[in-house]
Amino acid sequence: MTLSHVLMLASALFCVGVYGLLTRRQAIAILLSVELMANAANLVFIAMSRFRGGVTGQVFALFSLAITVAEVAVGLALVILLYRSHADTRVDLASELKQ
Amino acid sequence: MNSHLLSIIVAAPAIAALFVMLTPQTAKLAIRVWSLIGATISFAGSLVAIRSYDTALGGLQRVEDYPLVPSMGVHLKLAVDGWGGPLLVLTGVILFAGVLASWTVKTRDREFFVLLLVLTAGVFGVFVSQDLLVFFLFYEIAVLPMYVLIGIWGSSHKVPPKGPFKFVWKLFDIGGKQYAAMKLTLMLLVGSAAIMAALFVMYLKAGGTTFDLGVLGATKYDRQTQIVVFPLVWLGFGTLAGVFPFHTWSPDGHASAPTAVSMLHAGVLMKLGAFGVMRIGMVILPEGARFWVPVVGAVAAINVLYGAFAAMSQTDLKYIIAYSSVSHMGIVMLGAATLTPAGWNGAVFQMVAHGIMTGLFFALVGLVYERAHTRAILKMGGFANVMPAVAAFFTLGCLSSLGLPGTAGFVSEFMVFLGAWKSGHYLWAIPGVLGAFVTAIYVLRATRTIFWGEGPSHDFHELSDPKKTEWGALVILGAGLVILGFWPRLILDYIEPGSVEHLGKVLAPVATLARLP
Amino acid sequence: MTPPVLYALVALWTPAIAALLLAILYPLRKKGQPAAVVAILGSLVSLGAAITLFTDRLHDDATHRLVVPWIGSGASTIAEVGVHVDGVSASMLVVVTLVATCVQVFSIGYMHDEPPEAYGRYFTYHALFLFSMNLLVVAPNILQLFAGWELVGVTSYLLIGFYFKKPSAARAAVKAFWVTKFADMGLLFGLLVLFAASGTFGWEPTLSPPVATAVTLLFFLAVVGKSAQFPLHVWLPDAMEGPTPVSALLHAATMVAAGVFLVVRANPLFEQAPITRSIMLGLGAATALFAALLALVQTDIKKTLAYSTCSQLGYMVAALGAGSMLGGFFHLTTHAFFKALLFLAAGSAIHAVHSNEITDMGGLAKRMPLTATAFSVGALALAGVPGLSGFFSKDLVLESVEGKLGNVPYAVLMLTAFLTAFYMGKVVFVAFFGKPSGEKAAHAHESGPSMSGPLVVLMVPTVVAGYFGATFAKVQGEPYHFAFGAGPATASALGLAGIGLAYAVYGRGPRAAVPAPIAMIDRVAKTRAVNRVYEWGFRNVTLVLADGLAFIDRYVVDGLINLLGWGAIEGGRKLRPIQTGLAPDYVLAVVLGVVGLAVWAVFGSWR
Amino acid sequence: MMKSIAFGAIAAVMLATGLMVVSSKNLVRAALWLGAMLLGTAVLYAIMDASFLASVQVLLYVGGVITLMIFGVMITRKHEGLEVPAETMRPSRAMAVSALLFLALAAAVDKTEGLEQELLPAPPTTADLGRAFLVEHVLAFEVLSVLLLGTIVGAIVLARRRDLGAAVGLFPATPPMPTGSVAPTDEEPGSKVAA
Repeated sequence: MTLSHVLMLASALFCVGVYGLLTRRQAIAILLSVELMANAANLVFIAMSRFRGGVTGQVFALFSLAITVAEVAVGLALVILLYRSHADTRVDLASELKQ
Repeated sequence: MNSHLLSIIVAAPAIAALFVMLTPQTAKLAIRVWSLIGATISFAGSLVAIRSYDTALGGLQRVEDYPLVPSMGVHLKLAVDGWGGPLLVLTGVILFAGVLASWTVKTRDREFFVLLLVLTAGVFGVFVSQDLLVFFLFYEIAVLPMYVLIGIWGSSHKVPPKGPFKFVWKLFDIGGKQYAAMKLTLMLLVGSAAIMAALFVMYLKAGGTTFDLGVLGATKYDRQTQIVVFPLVWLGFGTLAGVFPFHTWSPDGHASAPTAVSMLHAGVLMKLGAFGVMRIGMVILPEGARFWVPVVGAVAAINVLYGAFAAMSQTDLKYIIAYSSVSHMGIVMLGAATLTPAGWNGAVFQMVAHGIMTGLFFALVGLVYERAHTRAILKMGGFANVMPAVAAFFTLGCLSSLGLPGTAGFVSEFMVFLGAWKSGHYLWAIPGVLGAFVTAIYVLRATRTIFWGEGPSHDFHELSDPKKTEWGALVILGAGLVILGFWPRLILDYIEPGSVEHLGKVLAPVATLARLP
Repeated sequence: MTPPVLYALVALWTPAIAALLLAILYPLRKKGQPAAVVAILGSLVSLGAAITLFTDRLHDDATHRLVVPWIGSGASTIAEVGVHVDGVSASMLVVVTLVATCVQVFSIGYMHDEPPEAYGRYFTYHALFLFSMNLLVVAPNILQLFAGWELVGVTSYLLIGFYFKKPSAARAAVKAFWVTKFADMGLLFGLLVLFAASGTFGWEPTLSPPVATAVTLLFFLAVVGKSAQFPLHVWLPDAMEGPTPVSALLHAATMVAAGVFLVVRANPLFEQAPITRSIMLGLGAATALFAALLALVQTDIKKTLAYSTCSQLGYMVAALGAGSMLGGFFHLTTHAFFKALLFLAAGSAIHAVHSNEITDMGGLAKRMPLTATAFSVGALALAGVPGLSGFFSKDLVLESVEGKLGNVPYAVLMLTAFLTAFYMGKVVFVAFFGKPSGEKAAHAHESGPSMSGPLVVLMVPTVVAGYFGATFAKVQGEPYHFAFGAGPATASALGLAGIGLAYAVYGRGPRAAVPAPIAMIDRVAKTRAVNRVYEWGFRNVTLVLADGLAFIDRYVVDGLINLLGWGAIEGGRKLRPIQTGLAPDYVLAVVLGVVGLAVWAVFGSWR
Repeated sequence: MMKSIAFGAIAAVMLATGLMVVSSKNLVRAALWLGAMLLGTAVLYAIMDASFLASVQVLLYVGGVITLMIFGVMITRKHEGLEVPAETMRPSRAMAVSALLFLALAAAVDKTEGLEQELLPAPPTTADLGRAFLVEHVLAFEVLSVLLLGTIVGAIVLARRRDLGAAVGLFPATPPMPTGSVAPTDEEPGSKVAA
């Protein structure tokens, strides 16, 4: 188990998230994919802290965690709004601002 | 000496705007009274400022200096000099008359007066600020509200085009107020971008510690820099002064703007451009100015004739006046390009004279338009039968615009031509004088078409002479024209030391400067 | 301030005050009659001051001056204004104020039928005119003269266009202004050249010959315009659209003479330019003959007088060109009196008949004896009949021209004297003798005292002014001698012959047949060739140029700007599909970017 | 050695669950798969001696976020199971794109020097973490708390019914609906479905 293994894993997870982002259309499914990617990023932070020393990586991971939580909360609120106005959560339907 | 008069002059319209904003929309009279109070304070203040200016002493007086951004050396430094005083009074007059002339604005009047006052505060600020960045800031404050003022309160498509090219008008919505507002704002902003670039070069090359105009003026920039930067300043400010070929915002903008806005814009704002070219461009970059004056003067000479001829072909009353502004601003730039005391005095005097004259014109045009509901002069005729006072004031404005002795227009034009002749650029004086003749042709033609002849046709039944407040605007401006024409020293005594002082900086390395002429 | 300066200031400023009062006090102007009182009071005071000044001149030949800085102050003064009192300005001041006062009094009756408001406006213009003319006359330098010059131009414009409802009056007013304004560019340029060369606007500086020629030629261009010399005479006949008293004052006696006055005033400059003088002599003589020929064929009494004015101004210009400042100025003076008299008498007749056409008159002498007498006296003076003022001044002109330029101008002016007598005789015989040609003429009656009074007053100088030539010359400080020699005798003989021929042709009244040579001139005149050249130029040069430039401005200069705007909008429209609003597309872009960066980071190091 | 084996196993589980998250048609299942993946991450954290983070991961993510997600899915659950529309990318292409990205990242990782590194002997402790938070990064910590507060308020405001927003003055009241139609409620969403 070396740092490069962890990074490879994180990259792979990130790419899985990207795949989800590219194929999904439901707002919540997109949120799930984003979570996947965020998680991969967090993994890199912690791995760096563990393999390179120092506590900063973990601090960052914690911050990122908190911010992700906030993002999810706001994102879900938006999804609910979207649902309320369109009776649907497919993002490409919310296109009123697009002329 | 250090009173807060200048701050008061600048702040009064802004504070009045605040009060207007706090007035309920329904209190029509209160809105106007607040605006008038703000205008009056500024007007009176500007009169005090010019009366108390010591011409024997010259230089900057009533200096007020407040640090604004100390780390960058930005100061809110206000002071009045020989040029600032008369231009302050001009702005005061036009604002006062403009508020009176727009007494009858109906739609969203509160917002209208707020923007008008904010704009004027910017104009006052430009004329007194002695710090380049603050100067620029006030300049933008003066320019930007125009977009909204024209876009909302303007008028569209009053004289439909004819001929094979009318599809172009449809394509671009030429004559529409949104088009006019957008074009005006975009062109002036491009000009601002050029000014901004020049501003930073001047700031950094001067050491990057201060924007003070005096310090920048004393800085010796190298020749290369000056030659590169001066055109930026000239064209940047020149766009607002209607310098050919960047004048095309002016006819559309002035034609679409509401009365008071046209008055302020053609009357005062265009002067900001010329003032900027002279005060910033020529004084701070003397070598660049000397290098470029042949071009500046030639373009100005083109402006004079070209504007006059283009005006002759218009059938929309507002376009005629707007093109005449282009022509007359050419005289200002021509005077500036002569680099002679007579020319510079003439240029600044022309700023004042043309300001008052065009203010009068636009007030009258607004008045006619409000009553006739058209601006097409070919539909008009015989208006003098029912609105003799309007006809009289219009004729007065015409006479001043063709440079009749006894009106303010003559003094400035004559001094500018004299300066052009004395500066050795004989060729400049010829289009100048010819321009005055062409002006005579088109203004008198317009007067005859609109006012003379049998009584107005039956399409017009609301024509009448001015109402209460409109009288005020017309009388103030008309009297100004005649008084300055007969007694130009009223403001010339202030302009002259300013010109000599500033010109001293431009010509100092070349030769010691003799007094006039 | 010496007394002469004070008189001059009074003469200058009383009409100004009257004008200002009338302009500002709308109620006064609206009432009509009070406006006339104010204006005439101003003129009377001005007249009194002018006469005092003139009599003062008889025993004082010093020049009095009072100037204040106008443009600039102290050391930086460019231009000054003030009053300059010498023989020239004092004499001219008397002429101007006297004629103006007579005309204003005459106008009380003549303009009686106008609505009060127009009446008030009329007198306001008159007061303004008198001020402007006096400003011109007492000018201490050519710049102030120019200021007055332009101001009289404006009052002329306003007065010609007084009946602004009439399209023809509107056109005539604008035309007069355009033509004179065009000519005035010469004066403006002349001032620029003069100031650049000498640093003053005075008429005394000594210039190098080419500069002097240039300056005087430029000034002369203005003179040609103002004094209606060929080919810029076209505005004067049209200017007869104004009320007749206006024609008498502005377009006969005073304003058109301003051009001649300018040359008299600037005589020191013109003395330095012999070339200019020769041109003046030639052009003056040509104009005199040309205008006289045109006067022959007019049937409109005012137009006849207008062409006659052109012709007489040609005499004055010729005299000045011949170097006789006194001849030109004296003829100006006498001409002012008798031409004003003629116009006022014509106005009186027109007022009675309500027509300008002499063919509508006829036999007026019986019903309007005073008017007929006045007109006849004026006509005789104009014809140069011995004993009347015109005789003396015209002889002075002819005498000065004699021997110049191979005697051609002399011969031309002699011929013109004959023609003048002929066409004046024609007007007198057709309009005032014979039988009435219509109802109106048959029932015409003498005008009231306000109109006949000025006629009587003006008849006095018309008759006697010639005998004061010596006095006049003394005031100007010029030598004067008059001898009844061959020249004057020929001229008088030609004048009498002209009158006799006119009686032979037109003695039977309005229905006389038109002689063949005159009919031929008439056909030529009807082509309005000179006017048509200007009209063609205006339509096909000026307006086309204006339309062309406006087109270029709208579609080329502005077109480029619009093209830029169009390009920005179209570009934006083309680029907009990139912004699909779909998250996957943006993700794709980000991914591709990251891949690119990674490739660069990884493989970039191979370089 | 043990850790390496554990890492391998956990990595396989995470990848598998991650793939399930993006491929599952049913959103509830996808959310649950995500929970599983996050749990796997927590285990990985534990392997890397970040015990505090592991517990936070379990509590916050698995306990909070996934629950929230499932709530969200259930509230908005109506058009579940519709086929993937044409606007999104085809799975094959998406796979190619992600594979490309992975290749790029992997190449970057592979090329970078010094990544073949074993675990350090002394991992940072939770006490170190706490000290870092409250000493070095205290300002960021405070800012974060403000952010969270803002998020809570914002989420509430956004998800609230509109007329309630109007009642507290945050949003202008919506104008009354024109004649006849019943004002939309939470249960019956508005009729403004885009065409």
